[in-house]
Amino acid sequence: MTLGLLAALVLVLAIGGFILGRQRALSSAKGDLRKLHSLPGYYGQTVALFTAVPAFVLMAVWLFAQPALIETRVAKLLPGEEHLDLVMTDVRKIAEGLDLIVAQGYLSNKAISDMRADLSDIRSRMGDVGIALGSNVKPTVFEAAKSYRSLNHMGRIGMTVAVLAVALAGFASAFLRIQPEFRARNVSESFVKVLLIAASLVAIATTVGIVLSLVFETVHFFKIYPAADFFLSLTWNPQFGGGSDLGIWPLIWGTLYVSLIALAVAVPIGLFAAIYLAEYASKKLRAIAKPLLEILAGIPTIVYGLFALITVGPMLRDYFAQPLGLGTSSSSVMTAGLVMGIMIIPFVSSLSDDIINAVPQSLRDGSYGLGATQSETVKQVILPAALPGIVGAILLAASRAIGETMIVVLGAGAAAKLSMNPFEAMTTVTVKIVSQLTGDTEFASPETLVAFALGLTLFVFTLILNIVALVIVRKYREQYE
Amino acid sequence: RDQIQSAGSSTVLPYATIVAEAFGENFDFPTPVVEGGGSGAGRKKLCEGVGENTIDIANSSSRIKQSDIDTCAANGVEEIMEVRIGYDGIVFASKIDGPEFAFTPSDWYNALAAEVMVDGALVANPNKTWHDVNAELPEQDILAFIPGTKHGTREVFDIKVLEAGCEATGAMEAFVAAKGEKDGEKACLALRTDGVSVDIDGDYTETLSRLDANPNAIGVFGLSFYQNNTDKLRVATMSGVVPSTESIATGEYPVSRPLFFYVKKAHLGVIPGLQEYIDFFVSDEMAGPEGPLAAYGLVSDPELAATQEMVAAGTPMGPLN
Amino acid sequence: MTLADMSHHRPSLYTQDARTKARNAAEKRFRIYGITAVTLGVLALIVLLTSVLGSGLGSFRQTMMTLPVTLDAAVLDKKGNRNPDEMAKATTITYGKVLAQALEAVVAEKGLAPEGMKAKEIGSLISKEAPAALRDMVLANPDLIGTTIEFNVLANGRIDGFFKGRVTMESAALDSNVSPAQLELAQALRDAGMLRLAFNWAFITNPDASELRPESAGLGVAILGSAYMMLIVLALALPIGVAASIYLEEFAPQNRFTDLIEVNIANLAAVPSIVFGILGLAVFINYAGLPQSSPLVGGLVLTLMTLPTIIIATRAALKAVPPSIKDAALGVGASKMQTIFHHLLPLALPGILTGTIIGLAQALGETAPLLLIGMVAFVKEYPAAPPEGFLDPAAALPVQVYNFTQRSDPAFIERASGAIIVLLVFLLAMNILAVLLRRRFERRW
Amino acid sequence: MNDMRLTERTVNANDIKIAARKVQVFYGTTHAIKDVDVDILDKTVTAFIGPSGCGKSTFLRCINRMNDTIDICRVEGDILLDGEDIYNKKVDPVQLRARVGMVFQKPNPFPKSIYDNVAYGPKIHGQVKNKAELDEVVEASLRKAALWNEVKDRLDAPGTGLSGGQQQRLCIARAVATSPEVLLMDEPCSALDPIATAQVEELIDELRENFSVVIVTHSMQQAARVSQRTAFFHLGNLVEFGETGQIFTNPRDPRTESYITGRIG
Amino acid sequence: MNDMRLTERTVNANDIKIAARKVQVFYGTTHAIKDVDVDILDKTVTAFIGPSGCGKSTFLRCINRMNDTIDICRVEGDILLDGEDIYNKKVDPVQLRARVGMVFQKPNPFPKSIYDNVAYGPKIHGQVKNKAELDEVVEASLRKAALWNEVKDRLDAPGTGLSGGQQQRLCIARAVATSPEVLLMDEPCSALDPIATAQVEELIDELRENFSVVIVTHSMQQAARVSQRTAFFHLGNLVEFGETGQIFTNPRDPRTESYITGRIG
Ligand SMILES: Nc1ncnc2c1ncn2[C@@H]1O[C@H](COP(=O)(O)OP(=O)(O)OP(=O)(O)O)[C@@H](O)[C@H]1O
Ligand SMILES: Nc1ncnc2c1ncn2[C@@H]1O[C@H](COP(=O)(O)OP(=O)(O)OP(=O)(O)O)[C@@H](O)[C@H]1O
Ligand SMILES: [Mg+2]
Ligand SMILES: [Mg+2]
Ligand SMILES: O=P([O-])([O-])[O-]
Repeated sequence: MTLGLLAALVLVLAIGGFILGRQRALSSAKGDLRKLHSLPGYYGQTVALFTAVPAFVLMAVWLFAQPALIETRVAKLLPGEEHLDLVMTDVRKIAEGLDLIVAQGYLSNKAISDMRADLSDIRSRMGDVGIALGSNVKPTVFEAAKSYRSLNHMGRIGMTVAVLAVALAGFASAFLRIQPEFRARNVSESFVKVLLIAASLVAIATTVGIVLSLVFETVHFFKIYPAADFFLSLTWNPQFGGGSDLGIWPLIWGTLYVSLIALAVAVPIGLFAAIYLAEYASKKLRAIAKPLLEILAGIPTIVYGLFALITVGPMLRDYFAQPLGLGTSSSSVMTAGLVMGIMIIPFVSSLSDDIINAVPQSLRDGSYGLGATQSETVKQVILPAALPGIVGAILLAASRAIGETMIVVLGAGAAAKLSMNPFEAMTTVTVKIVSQLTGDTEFASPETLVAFALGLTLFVFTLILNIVALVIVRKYREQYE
Repeated sequence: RDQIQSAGSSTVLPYATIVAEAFGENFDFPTPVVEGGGSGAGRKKLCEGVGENTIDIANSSSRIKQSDIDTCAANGVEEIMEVRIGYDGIVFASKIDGPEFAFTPSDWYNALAAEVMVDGALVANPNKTWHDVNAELPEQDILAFIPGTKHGTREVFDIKVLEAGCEATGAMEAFVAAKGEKDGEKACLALRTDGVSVDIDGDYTETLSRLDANPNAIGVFGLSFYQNNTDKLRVATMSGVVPSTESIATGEYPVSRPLFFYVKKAHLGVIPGLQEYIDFFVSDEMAGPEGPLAAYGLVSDPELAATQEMVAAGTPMGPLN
Repeated sequence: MTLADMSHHRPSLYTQDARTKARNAAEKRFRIYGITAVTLGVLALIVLLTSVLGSGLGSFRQTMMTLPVTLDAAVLDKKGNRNPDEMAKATTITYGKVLAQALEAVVAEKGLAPEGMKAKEIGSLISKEAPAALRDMVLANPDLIGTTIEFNVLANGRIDGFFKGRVTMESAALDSNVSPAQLELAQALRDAGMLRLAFNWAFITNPDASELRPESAGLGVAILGSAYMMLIVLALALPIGVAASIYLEEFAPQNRFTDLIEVNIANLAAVPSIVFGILGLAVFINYAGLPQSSPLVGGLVLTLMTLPTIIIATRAALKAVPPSIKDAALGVGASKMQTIFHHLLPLALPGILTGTIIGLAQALGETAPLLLIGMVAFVKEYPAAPPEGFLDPAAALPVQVYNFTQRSDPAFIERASGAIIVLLVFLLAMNILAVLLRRRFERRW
Repeated sequence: MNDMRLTERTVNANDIKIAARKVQVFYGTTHAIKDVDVDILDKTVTAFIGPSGCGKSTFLRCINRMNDTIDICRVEGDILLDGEDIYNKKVDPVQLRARVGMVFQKPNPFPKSIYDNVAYGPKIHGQVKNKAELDEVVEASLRKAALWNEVKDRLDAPGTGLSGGQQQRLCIARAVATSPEVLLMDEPCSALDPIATAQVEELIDELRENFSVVIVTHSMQQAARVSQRTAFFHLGNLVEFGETGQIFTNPRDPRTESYITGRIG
Repeated sequence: MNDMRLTERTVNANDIKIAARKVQVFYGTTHAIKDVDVDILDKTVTAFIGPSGCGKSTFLRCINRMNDTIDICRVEGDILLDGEDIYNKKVDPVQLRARVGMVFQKPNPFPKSIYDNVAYGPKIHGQVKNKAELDEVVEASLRKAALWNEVKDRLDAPGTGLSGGQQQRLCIARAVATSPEVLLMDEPCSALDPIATAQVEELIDELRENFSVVIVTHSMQQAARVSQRTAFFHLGNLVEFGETGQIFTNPRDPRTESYITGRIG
């Protein structure tokens, strides 16, 4: 049975469970809802959850554990292999190929168990069914593959039986327990709670995944490039052929500088826009302006980039930088910051608008009643009450600014520099991650691997910033009512 | 999977798409999927292993490195075919309405290097205009958009222009004398950091846009890009030679590099159409001097026939020399 | 100041005292800041949209030519047996010649050719896409061989550019790909009614095309790919994000671990999108063995990327619901779950939707992570219908934009802007639904 | 006073609905309720009186565990409902609250229609079979809360658009709709005019026939009129608890006396 | 009744603080206040009484234009403060509200510290020169609202963490802190115990020496105790308005009579 079919079957069982469970609850109460502990839907839900969730969990665990178990057993058939991992890849592929051969009707299962690697050209046969092998097949490997295949088949059958059994058992145990006194709501709610917890663990899993996928190559990088240089050097100057200076500070500086300018644009504009829309604007204006501003977040960044490059950059250069004697570069931190600021306006404006709108009217009334003007009310009552949400919105905007590449590339250039002059070209960590990773250099060279170290460092860096922000918000948090 | 997958150099990408498109139209196989991402990334993907989940072909604007070959070997990719499809010329161009330029590598070295020779001594680069660099060049501020260090093109620029210029002006000798062989050569590649030389991490369209924003700058482009934008760009000569497919094919124009793709031999005969595709790619119909690739700007390889033979025979590449 | 002091002065309500004036001025300023902020935002939007629309609307119209084409059996079916397998030997190059000759014949017949124009120049007015289209048509219907048909062909991109004002006689004089004579001929053909600008459905339905034929490049594959990815993102990110927020905001005990998750989510939002690409490559492609360039992997990566945005917005919205409402529900004996699902979520919905809109907008326009999982590809074949199609190679709209902007032929610049317009329409369609929902659920208390 | 309570307890042991023993409540470090012992009898109206801020609401919220929702609030001691400890781990606060209903001091209607406000409880507790029955329950509850005439034409209007007193009655109707065994009412008549007050008092009297009612009030008259037993709180302490008549006519504690003779509200 | 008011007006013309003429209020299509004429005298306490939902709060909110904040609310007719129409275009509601303070029916402390709640008004009106003066005003106001003793040790604690009655007194303190000329109080004692009520009533008496106070109350006794003049509203109409003594002892309208004799709250 294929996985999809098995999953569908379990789902059907669960849906059936819902309907039957609900009915059983109703009939057990003789149609009188009052006799039931919970609403009938909860009985249905309980049965459905008992049927589906353990079955799916088992399925997931089985799918995860089976290959590992089988591979350790098969590995015993392959004594003395040097690159066991590599050989196992071949084993897996051959087994897969054998399945395909059977599926396409070239050979029967029996013929396959009689097949021998030294007597037939396995590699070309595999090629026929579209399985590519790097080299010819050794007899031991072929035997291992055959046993891998049969173990796999057994495992698959075992899984099907076990999953269905668990589903049915779950169904039965929940279904039979249905009585008017059965606390179905509590049971199903605990189940839902477990699902909620699982959902929040996705975030943890993502973090773990990110750290893991960065950390190995980072370690690799530090083996071939001294960490001290990376963290302490003030020059960033990668060379194509090696011998680069890869100091992170110019990039961190650029990141901070660009993000700060972007926030300096987006926070006032976004916040004032949010306040205006939530507190002053007519319903109609708000209904139009808010989604319009949200479009700003959806315009592909390349459009902003080109806007920075073609319009904003030369304008800043001709009207500010050159007259002030601050340089002649058309790409500058200022250009990128300004344009990026526009892009992140909706992060501040829309989210803050929702939060401000949620502040209870009674607080506004209280303030107006004392003779406060609307702006005083906003500044002294509403904004403090909405502060945690607004800080969240600003952090989100800052995050977006830190992660942006296109606008920086086109607006601020690609030169890593440590300078205070906002009209100079600089660049950011993120830009360099992208460019070093997708470049033309060898993968195993420090010039490419540095991307991982940059990623990890940025991760830690933003983590610290976020902790600081959390502490600050906790301190100033105001709870209404 | 039933379609061919290739990835890598963005320089080779347009040629590969032209071939893939024609291949899809004229053969019964599905159109191959061609990905960009850069030569390094392409070769890395090629070397991830053998099997359906890995790509068949890596396009590359530079030769494969030993480290790549080692990674490949470690992942079970033992036989790789190296196919050179032609040459890419690198040209220097300015806005169409600006003055004419005739460069030599020394001019570029003296314009962009951090330290240059003045009166027999190494000093920090004092040159402000091209005229300062070479009295025959126009009185125009130096501003150059050169490929960023992630680009294969930069390597060519470094070697064929900067190093050549370094040597010709005698700076190389002074560097080597001061710092020793290795560091001396490296010093040739150090560029001034006062904003006169601007690295471009993006592609040639970005360089072109930057020329729009800075009308008196000089940009570095690929020949094919220039050929598609002759109405906007004025190309400069290098050592007196006008860049063109012909002058590059004959080797007269100095700044060019070969383009390659690398095929995972284990996939031949496994991935349907792979052999046909690579044959088609190097056929005269496609890669010959009259073919669409040349029309687009590829400098056709004078030794194409040998390549065709090698591809047909499926000869894997030997060790790097 | 005591109460008694206050009673002495009774200023008129009609005149404002100095302090009120100052405060009202501050109020006015504040208001103006607000209006200015909104105006600035909208203005920026208008500027960006005008530039996109200005340069992109052209891609929705395309120059076409109608030609009488004689399908000569001697050329197209040498064996003469109308067997498609045999006929397939005639490649697009052959068909290209057939079309070129057809155009030359018409031009000669009507005497339209300007002086000294070479035959080859006439033929290259036709798009390189046309031979393939003709070949497909003939192979699908071998009986056409030997007849003369009226065939619609695309004009070459430079000719198209001429009618859209991108190419001029002056620029053509410098251009190595088109000559002023060709433009004159095109103008003559247009005057003769053989050449026209028509709405360009193909831009929306066609797959991408190579550098040699910008005029036939379309967004079909990219639109499908983006649609598939958005489906996946919506189906995963919204429920997971809301579920996680509910847990963190309403159930999680206040302790270090919860703080850790909270900081962690905020931090995930700050992780550059390319890093999610690294993660996707490592986990979904290398570890789980999902296929490259597939919308499924793209969707999963974008889901992970969008989650923090949705979670942060949802949590803020949940936090903003006054506790008295929670009390009221708990007080009548609703369980915590019921309180959340019946009262808190509906009240928090506007905020959740905002987060979703912004998250999806970001996901829809994201390129960098897709670079690493192989979605930046030249894909000509359409992905199948879901669910199998989730595993087929596909492109995505932002990637297509990115691709178009990298091409050397200037005709692609227009297409890039056109693709951005399609992307914005896509975004708008998603937004409208969310905005309507949001308006329905918005209320003050 | 202590003696009295003890004797009473033995006499009415089977009638005790809620028994609180040594209850202590802390808000963070503030000690809001100190060592309170109270027995609330079945089919009886108990009034809590005492100066503002003395802990009446706090204690009331302990009885149906509404204090669980305040992070910084900590409850110690035992509270037994029908002899079962409501703070026991096994107790589901939801089930508890379905049996012990509450009207809050500040009216807090849901931002829903008037109808939905009242219908919510019966719906989630599955107390009605169909829409018609629900309609009936809603009407009956609104009538009991003396609100029906004012809102019968605008049941679909939002509950938050009502006047203060109307909102308060809506909250009473909402609490009554689920027919709880014990009804906790925190100043239910504070925003009501005399007539509405009288109607609510009638309702309380009616409820007493089957259930127990605890009412917090600042009006001595109201306490005297509706309650059989009265508890007087002062600064977090239960100062005196006994028959209403006795408390008002013959208080044993000087604090009680000075409070009720202070001035009449 | 009309006659009486007319005569009175002529007599005390110079003492009229607020004059309302033909005031109509609509919530959407609901006609909440119908054609009300009222004169509120200076240095007088006026009580508004009437059944719940009759429009007392609505009318009160008209007097300092708090109804401006409700979208669907529309006010017609004239209201004059010291002879000036407060709905005149030239009038700045902010200045108006500084002179006409308000205590709302539902206590609504800001989510700030107790101190900041009270200090808010004086600060925005620039009524204090320095921190010491502000401290003084805050203390004085809290004392007047009979809250000082309870909160003096926790002025930095959030105002939202107070008990219902404490919150109500906090709101009174907040309103008093800005020394308005007219103070509108919507059931200021509804959550207060008798002693606190007495203190607030004392405050009202004290305020009357210089200002005018309008108080909405459901307690006839309270109205009788604190007010000099009483207005009786019914279903949006002003039924009767006159000297408090006269209204309670000798009502002219049968509705007034039946209301005040209904039962005593
Ligand atoms: N925001 C509103 N939207 C719609 N109708 C309202 C609103 N506020 C009050 N009403 C209606 O207007 C009428 C008068 O309400 P108001 O609040 O003035 O009554 P009240 O006299 O203050 O009553 P109470 O003593 O109960 O507070 C009532 O019928 C009420 O339902
Ligand atoms: N959420 C809270 N956080 C901190 N302290 C609180 C909180 N709620 C109440 N308190 C304090 O606990 C004490 C008792 O409050 P409670 O609300 O029980 O008083 P009450 O008797 O109901 O008064 P009232 O008649 O004014 O409503 C008061 O001092 C109050 O300030
Ligand atoms: Mg209370
Ligand atoms: Mg009211
Ligand atoms: O993309 P490239 O590797 O050719 O620079």
